[in-house]
Amino acid sequence: MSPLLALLLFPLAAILAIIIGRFPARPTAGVAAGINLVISLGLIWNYPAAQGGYAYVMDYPWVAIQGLPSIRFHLGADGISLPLIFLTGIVTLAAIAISPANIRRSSEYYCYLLLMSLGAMGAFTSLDLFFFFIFHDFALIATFLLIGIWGSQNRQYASFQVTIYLMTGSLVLLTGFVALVMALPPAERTFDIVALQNYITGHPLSGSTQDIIFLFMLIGFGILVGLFPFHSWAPPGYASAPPAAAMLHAGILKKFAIYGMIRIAIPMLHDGFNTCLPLILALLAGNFLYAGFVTIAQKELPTMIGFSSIMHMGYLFLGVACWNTIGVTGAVILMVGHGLSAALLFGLSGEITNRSGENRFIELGGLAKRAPVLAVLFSFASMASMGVPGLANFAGEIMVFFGSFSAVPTSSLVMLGIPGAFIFFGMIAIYGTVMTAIFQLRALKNVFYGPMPARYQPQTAELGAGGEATLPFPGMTDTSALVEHGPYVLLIFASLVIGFMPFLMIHLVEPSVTLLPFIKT
Amino acid sequence: MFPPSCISYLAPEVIISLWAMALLLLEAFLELSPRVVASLALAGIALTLFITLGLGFDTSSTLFWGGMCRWDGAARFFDLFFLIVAALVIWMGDEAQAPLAHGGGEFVILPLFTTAGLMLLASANDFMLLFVALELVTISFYILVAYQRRSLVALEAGVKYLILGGLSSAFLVMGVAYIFGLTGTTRFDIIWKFYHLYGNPLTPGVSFGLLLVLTGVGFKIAMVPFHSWAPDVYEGAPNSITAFLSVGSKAGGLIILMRIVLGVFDFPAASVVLWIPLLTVCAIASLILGNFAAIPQRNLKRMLGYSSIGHTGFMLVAVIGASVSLTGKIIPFYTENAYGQITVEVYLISYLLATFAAFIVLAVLERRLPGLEIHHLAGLSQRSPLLAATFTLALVSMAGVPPLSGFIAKFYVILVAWHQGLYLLLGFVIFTAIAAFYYYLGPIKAMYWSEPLDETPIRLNRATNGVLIALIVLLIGTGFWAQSMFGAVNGALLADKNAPASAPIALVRH
Amino acid sequence: MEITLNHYLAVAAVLFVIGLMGVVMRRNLLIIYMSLEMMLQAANLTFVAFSRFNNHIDGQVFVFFVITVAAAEVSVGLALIVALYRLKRTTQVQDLTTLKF
Amino acid sequence: MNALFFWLFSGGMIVCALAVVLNRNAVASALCFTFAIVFMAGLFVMLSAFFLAAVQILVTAGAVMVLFLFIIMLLDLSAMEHIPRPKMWMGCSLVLALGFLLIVAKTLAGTPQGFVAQSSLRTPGQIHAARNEMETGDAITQSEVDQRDDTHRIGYLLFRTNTSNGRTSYVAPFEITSLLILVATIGVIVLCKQDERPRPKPREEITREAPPVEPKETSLKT
Amino acid sequence: MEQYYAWFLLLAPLAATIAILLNLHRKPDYAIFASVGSASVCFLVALAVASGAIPEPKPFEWIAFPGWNVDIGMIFDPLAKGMLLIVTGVGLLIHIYSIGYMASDPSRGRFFGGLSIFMFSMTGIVVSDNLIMLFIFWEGVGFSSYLLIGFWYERESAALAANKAFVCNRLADFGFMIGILTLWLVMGTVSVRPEVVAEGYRSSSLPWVGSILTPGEVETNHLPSIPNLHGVVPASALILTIMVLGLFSGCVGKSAMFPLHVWLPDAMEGPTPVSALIHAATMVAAGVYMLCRVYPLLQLSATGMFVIAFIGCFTAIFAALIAVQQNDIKRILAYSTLSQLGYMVMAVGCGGPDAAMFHLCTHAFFKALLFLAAGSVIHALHDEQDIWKMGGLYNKIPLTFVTFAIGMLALSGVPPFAGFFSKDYLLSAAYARSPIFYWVGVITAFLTAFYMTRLVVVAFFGPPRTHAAEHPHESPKVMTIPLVLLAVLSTIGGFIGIQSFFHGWFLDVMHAMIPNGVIAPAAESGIFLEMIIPGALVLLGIGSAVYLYWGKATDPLDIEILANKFYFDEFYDRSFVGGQQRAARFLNWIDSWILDGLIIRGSAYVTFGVGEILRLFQTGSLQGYAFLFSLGGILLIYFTLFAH
Repeated sequence: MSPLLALLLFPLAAILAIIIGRFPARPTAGVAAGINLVISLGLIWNYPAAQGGYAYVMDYPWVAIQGLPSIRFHLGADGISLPLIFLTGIVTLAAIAISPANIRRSSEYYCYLLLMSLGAMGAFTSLDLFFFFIFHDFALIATFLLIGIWGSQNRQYASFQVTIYLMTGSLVLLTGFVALVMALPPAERTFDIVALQNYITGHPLSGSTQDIIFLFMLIGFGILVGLFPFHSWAPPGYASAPPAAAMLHAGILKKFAIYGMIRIAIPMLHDGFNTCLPLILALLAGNFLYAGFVTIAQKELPTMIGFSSIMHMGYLFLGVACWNTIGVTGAVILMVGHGLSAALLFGLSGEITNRSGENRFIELGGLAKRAPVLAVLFSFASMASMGVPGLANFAGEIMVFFGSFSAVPTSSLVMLGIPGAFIFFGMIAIYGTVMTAIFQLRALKNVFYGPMPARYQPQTAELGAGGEATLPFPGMTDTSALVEHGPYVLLIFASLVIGFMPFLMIHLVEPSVTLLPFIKT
Repeated sequence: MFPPSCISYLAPEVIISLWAMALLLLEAFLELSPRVVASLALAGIALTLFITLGLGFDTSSTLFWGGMCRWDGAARFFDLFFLIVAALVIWMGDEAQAPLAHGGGEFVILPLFTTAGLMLLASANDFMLLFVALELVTISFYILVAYQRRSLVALEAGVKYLILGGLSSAFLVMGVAYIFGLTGTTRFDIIWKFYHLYGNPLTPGVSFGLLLVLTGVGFKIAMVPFHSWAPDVYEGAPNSITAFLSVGSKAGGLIILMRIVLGVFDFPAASVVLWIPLLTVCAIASLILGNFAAIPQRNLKRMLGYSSIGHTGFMLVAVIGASVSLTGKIIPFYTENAYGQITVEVYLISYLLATFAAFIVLAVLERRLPGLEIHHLAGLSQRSPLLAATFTLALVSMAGVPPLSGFIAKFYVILVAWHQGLYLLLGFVIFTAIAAFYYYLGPIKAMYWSEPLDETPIRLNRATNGVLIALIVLLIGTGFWAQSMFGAVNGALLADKNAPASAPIALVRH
Repeated sequence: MEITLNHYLAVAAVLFVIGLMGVVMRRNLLIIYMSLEMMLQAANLTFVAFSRFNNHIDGQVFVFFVITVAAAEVSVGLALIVALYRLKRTTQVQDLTTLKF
Repeated sequence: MNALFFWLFSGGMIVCALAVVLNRNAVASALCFTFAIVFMAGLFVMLSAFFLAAVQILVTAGAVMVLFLFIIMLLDLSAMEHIPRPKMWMGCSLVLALGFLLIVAKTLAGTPQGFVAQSSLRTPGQIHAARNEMETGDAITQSEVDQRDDTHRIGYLLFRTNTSNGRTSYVAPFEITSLLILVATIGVIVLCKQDERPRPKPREEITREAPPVEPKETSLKT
Repeated sequence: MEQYYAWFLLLAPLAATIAILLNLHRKPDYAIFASVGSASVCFLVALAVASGAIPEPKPFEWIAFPGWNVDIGMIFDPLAKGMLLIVTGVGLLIHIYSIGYMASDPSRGRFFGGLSIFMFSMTGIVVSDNLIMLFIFWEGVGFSSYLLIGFWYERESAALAANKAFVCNRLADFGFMIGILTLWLVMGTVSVRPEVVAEGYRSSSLPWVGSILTPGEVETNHLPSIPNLHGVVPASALILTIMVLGLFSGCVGKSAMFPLHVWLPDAMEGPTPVSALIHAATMVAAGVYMLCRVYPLLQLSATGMFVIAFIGCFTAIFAALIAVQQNDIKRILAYSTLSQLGYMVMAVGCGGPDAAMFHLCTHAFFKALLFLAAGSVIHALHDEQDIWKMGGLYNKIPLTFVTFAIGMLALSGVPPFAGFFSKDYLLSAAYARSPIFYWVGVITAFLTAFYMTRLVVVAFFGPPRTHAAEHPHESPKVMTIPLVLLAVLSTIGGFIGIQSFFHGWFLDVMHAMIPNGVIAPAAESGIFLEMIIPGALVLLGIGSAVYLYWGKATDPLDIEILANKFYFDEFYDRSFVGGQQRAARFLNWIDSWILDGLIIRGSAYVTFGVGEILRLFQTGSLQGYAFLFSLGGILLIYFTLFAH
């Protein structure tokens, strides 16, 4: 038995309690998420960080058919997955906490949130390709329902698009997994990641096989993460999703793909990775430049945040593509940082939209006067996303930059005559921070600063002192209750801790990253 | 006389037929209510199930009843499968559907005869028995489909099924005639020897006969281009019968197909020239037509009809995978061949669970909703969370989303296809599996997102609740704990005619 | 001129084809059903011919079953058609297009 | 002589069959069909299937076709054949017919005739031994064939119970056929049983109806 | 124990910030106490540091990878000590001044929070011992300036100015980061400690660095020997040039050099103490400080040095020209700041970092003084900033007038005020590099004198031109005392040995790192060039301004291009901002119509369309079904049997 199992059982127990036991949904879900957060912190605390490697392992045969690859229920966590487990815990708690208590059909709602969290948790703790895949996939159905039932504006279209697009990605990915496993000689076939890795380390696959399988995985993971040409599901999806679902998806589930790249695609198919590297770099440049510019053109807050979160995937991909200790560690830390900041941004933008009933920039403005606390929180979120030092994103981004500048060009890059490609794309990534500043500041300005739109100017002159009721955006006034802002403060606090003390994370992550195959220092 | 052991192998079919005849008499003379008849029928099925479970099998071919039947793992598995299907159908016919009018006992007795026919199909070793059993199934289906004879739709469905069924029978008989004429026998094992022991070549005449037979089988499994009855008949037939057609008839066709393709004509000349190109074309056509034409459907039963054509395609991929590899080499029987077989069986199990879950919900709803169009489901989740959840899980399982059993089925189809190098088919499998999401998600949308027009909660009786919950548990359980399904199909293989009599085959490691 | 197996097979095939044509082209359900019956009879002829030329009597057994089964099938089919006629006063297939697309 | 009868019977059969398909009058069709069956029985006799010839005339021509005629008369279908024949379906059926015949022709042209010719076994002795080995149902010597008539042989195959050495017996299908007939009987009763419900509405008003168990209106499919 | 005291430099303002953020922003008086208190603590610690009482604290590891370490540590060398004193000292004075200036603003708690976080970041920059740490605080400074410029966020202009400042800084930091990364590639370290850099330099260079250079350059650039300023480094040493220009790019943003100068005048939307603190004395000086910090590295690229000098020189005269025709009192001061910063940067580029630091210090004194005095004027006139709406103030607010005049004289470079010495020293450094720089500098000095005199004459003399100007009131003590103190510093700043303090240290560092590295020799150009010519031109400037403006009610000069700042704002709006918007809109169009529309939605519609077509086969006609059934069968049979 492994404590990781508890991470899966608590949400499950909460779901059952809500459905069957008719427990009050919100408190039950909150308690389960809180327990998970505490457990994940305990796991990190207990983890032998210095030597890295898998801890809390449990391994149980699941499906064993003679001659077909075996499937095992294999759980384990190392320095790469533990931060993500922690991220899942904290974002789930925040997402549950920011959800309105009186939401309609609340028990279903909280069940689906828990289900998403469970899926993410399962994916990050699984050491078997099969479970890795299925945990992620059933979170998608929960996402579908969450967007569909509690979404806003274009929810029908968005939920269908998100689900079908992502399912497409996951099927492509599944094909890649199957291809990988089937490429091994029959006796060695298994879905167990550790066993696969062990075998492949000794007997690498042939080059062209690796290329094809890697391409499958790249497209599959690329769709799931919103890599450049496969990103168009994300903005409408996130814009329509209820804030909590967007938080969970953008904050956690999307990281599944990067995690998969680190854990599976690149170590096991290193030659394929080397071959595809120019492609990856080109696509991630698309994420920076294309998505960056498109973000600038957005006219609505949630869509803008959706695009910005796509753009930031570029950093993660760049960090992973460097495949050196600095870059990958940076990518892992940035995953956490981006998870926190994306969760914040989506949560807050939902808050703004709900309270003001508006999400178009042109209709908003000057809200800082009415909701100063919200303004401060949103500023923190924006700054985190912009990579202002002191918040987790900066720590990750700077490592990615250093990683990209120190990455040794692979043979494929040298053959293409662009040995300095990493440096060049590192520069593009740095330019990404400028673009982020442009659109985040614009959002901040358009929502919180500047004058209020004329039609919202309070008509105090006519109503006299008792004009309180006619204030614009009646819902906007802060109550400064901790319940309301606590989740955001929690996320910001986590981001600040990592931002101020990145060495905590580095100590946790770096030894495990060093153990990855083929990794360069 | 026949050796006693052979009688015991035939016991399931005999018992269920006798039970059905006894019930007919009892109903006629004691004027039992349909509810009682149904209970008795279920008891008979339970008894048969119990007896069938007690029957063992070994790898050597056990022929009985004058060489007409063969008892092997696959026969046993399919017998059990059909019994479970029959139990669900009978239960649905009585309980979940409208209460039967007095004297409607035939509606629960006829499925017993159908089941007997299907079970005979599962163990058929001779075209003659195959034909007769097939006709028993088909004729009883004519009656069952058109059972609601006051309903024009049901009659129309019945007539369509009748004419097309007759057409397929004619093709089948013609095909059998050619096979008989050119191999000299109708018995499967002798035909197998004709090719394997004497090394005769496959002549065009036999191929012609085989293809005509395939037409008849393709009709049963609703394979394109022999699918055209499926949507119409599914829509018109009573719900329980639609489910029966969709699962029972398809499984019956598949076991015939497997017996012919994998058990008789399994030599490279046949599979490379005939089966693989032919079934590949049919599988691709089924996948595309089934999954794409289902997208614009608004009637749920019709949509499920198209989707069942799509599922035929998925199962055919596994059958092709079980056939031989594209290189034309004979694959050792208990390796790759077996994967395809158990994949088909696992697919059938998951398909059974999902289909019945869906159709029980539809049967319950038919009496309570103005119709079975998608928009009639609006807000079902608020009127009855259980029904909505069951239907959702059924659809999602058919769509192949983990961790439901449908995913496992598709996953192993992909695995087998990749294993055998069927990359083209694999591409279509994935492509159409994606397209399938479009229509599987639609009803879910209606149930969960739309506001109900009628707020009154739908109350279900205890038995329905229990069955639905059991199906939910099974859908999730067999998906998440996939080993359970593989345990169920452990050894459920066609007899290996090359193998000496030996210990039962075990594919599943424990 | 010697009458070979192929002659019989060809005649049976022609009969089969005529039945098929009837199924596709006629609109009266009863005639369609007769045509189906004719297709079965064509198969019977094939069987008997093969049986004779192979010197196997098994084919004749098959024909025996086919005749029996066909009779049973005909009875059910006609009952169905009668039921249809009672309800709708028609036996024309073009009136049976409620279920489509 | 043989050829003459063959052409006579088969020609008559095909002409009658064509008449079945092409005739507008259902009664005439049924009569033509009966004649076709009679011609076929002639062919059966030529193929020395005397028993089947008799069965054919008794069952098919005598019982089945009478049933058909009876139903045709009962339903009074004479008014319905005045609709002109659909040209499209005729064309389609012609395509099918030609296609099928083409296939049969090519198949027959490319196939050695019969099992004997197909097999790699050549001499009569080999064939006999193989048949015995292959446990073919009716493995008897040529002399036995000459001694027994076809009725005997069919009966023997249908009802023999000695199936040691895996010998074939068709008793199982026979039993199942009885089941089948029982089912058909039930079916006919179920489908045609008159109940106390009022006569159906006139034709124009008939819409798709719900199942009889609980009558209610359902929407018309568009 | 005392090794921990230094951390109070950072912790005190940080603690004040956090306290204000969490609670004190609702209680302005406590917030002021916390903020001013923390500034005082900083100043006291800075004094102790300067006197050597507090040693450098032990650095702690912040990021540690093999090959890349970032420590958070402090460096207390003369450069840092001097800068620290100025930053904390001027900062403290401005804090105190703000108490009075902001007294009536209800959200002054937030204002002081912003000041504190600014102090935190600024002291951080000064004491940073490596470039990453410096970059962190550098960004922090940008962030706090964003907060302070946007303090009156309800104003559209303030919010926009804040954004503009941040974005300009970010753009510059893009280059700065590249510079840091390149430096790391070359040196293997990001530390700025001379000994570490020297060590890294000797063992330098990851082997493949040369791969982005052309093959020829790789040969020459393997750095076998240590080059120096005077031409050893070939101009084609691309990577070094990139490094230097990258580092300089940081300075361009922070110190508002051309072409990113546009944010600074707009930043005057913030409250006046902010302008004084950030945009005159400290933050903009950080760029120059950073250049001086990495000065030995800058010399690795002659091209880079030239670019630095050229940009500085150009900015100096360019801004001075614009200042001549501005009418907003704060904007005039802002452009003068730009101009003076240009001087400093030019000095660095010309090899005179000590001169730059010297001028930085004196400029901090008198520019803070000028801004605060201007604030006092604005305060007195109830937020009137247009000098043409002032007039005749010299006897109504005498203390403000006197201090402002001292500041003006110091800025103009009239002896014996501080500006005179520093500017002359700077000009001589420029002359040592190239006479052209010198002459441009001298002309700038003339212009400076001219526009400052114009400002004083128009604002303080002549008749009052508006009602507000007739009845101004002198500011409270809490505002005037800092003015007086700064006036004193501006007066004596030239005599207290700042120049030699820095000069000696720079020589030491250069010798430590680069044995034959040189900085421009001090005051070798002779008294004539150094004193007489600039002095004469300054007097000429003052005289001409007095002549032109004395008693005028409107501007006798009307040079549109200068009044419109050479149309740079418009140019940027049209070209860069507009271009970016157009590109964004174009790509957005592509995204929504081509990628999402055509491909994604298109494939969905194709799917639906195929479904609609396929269902048409299901006509409902039994004959059709039979036909398709048979046709399918026949085709399958035909193709299976005879197709091959």
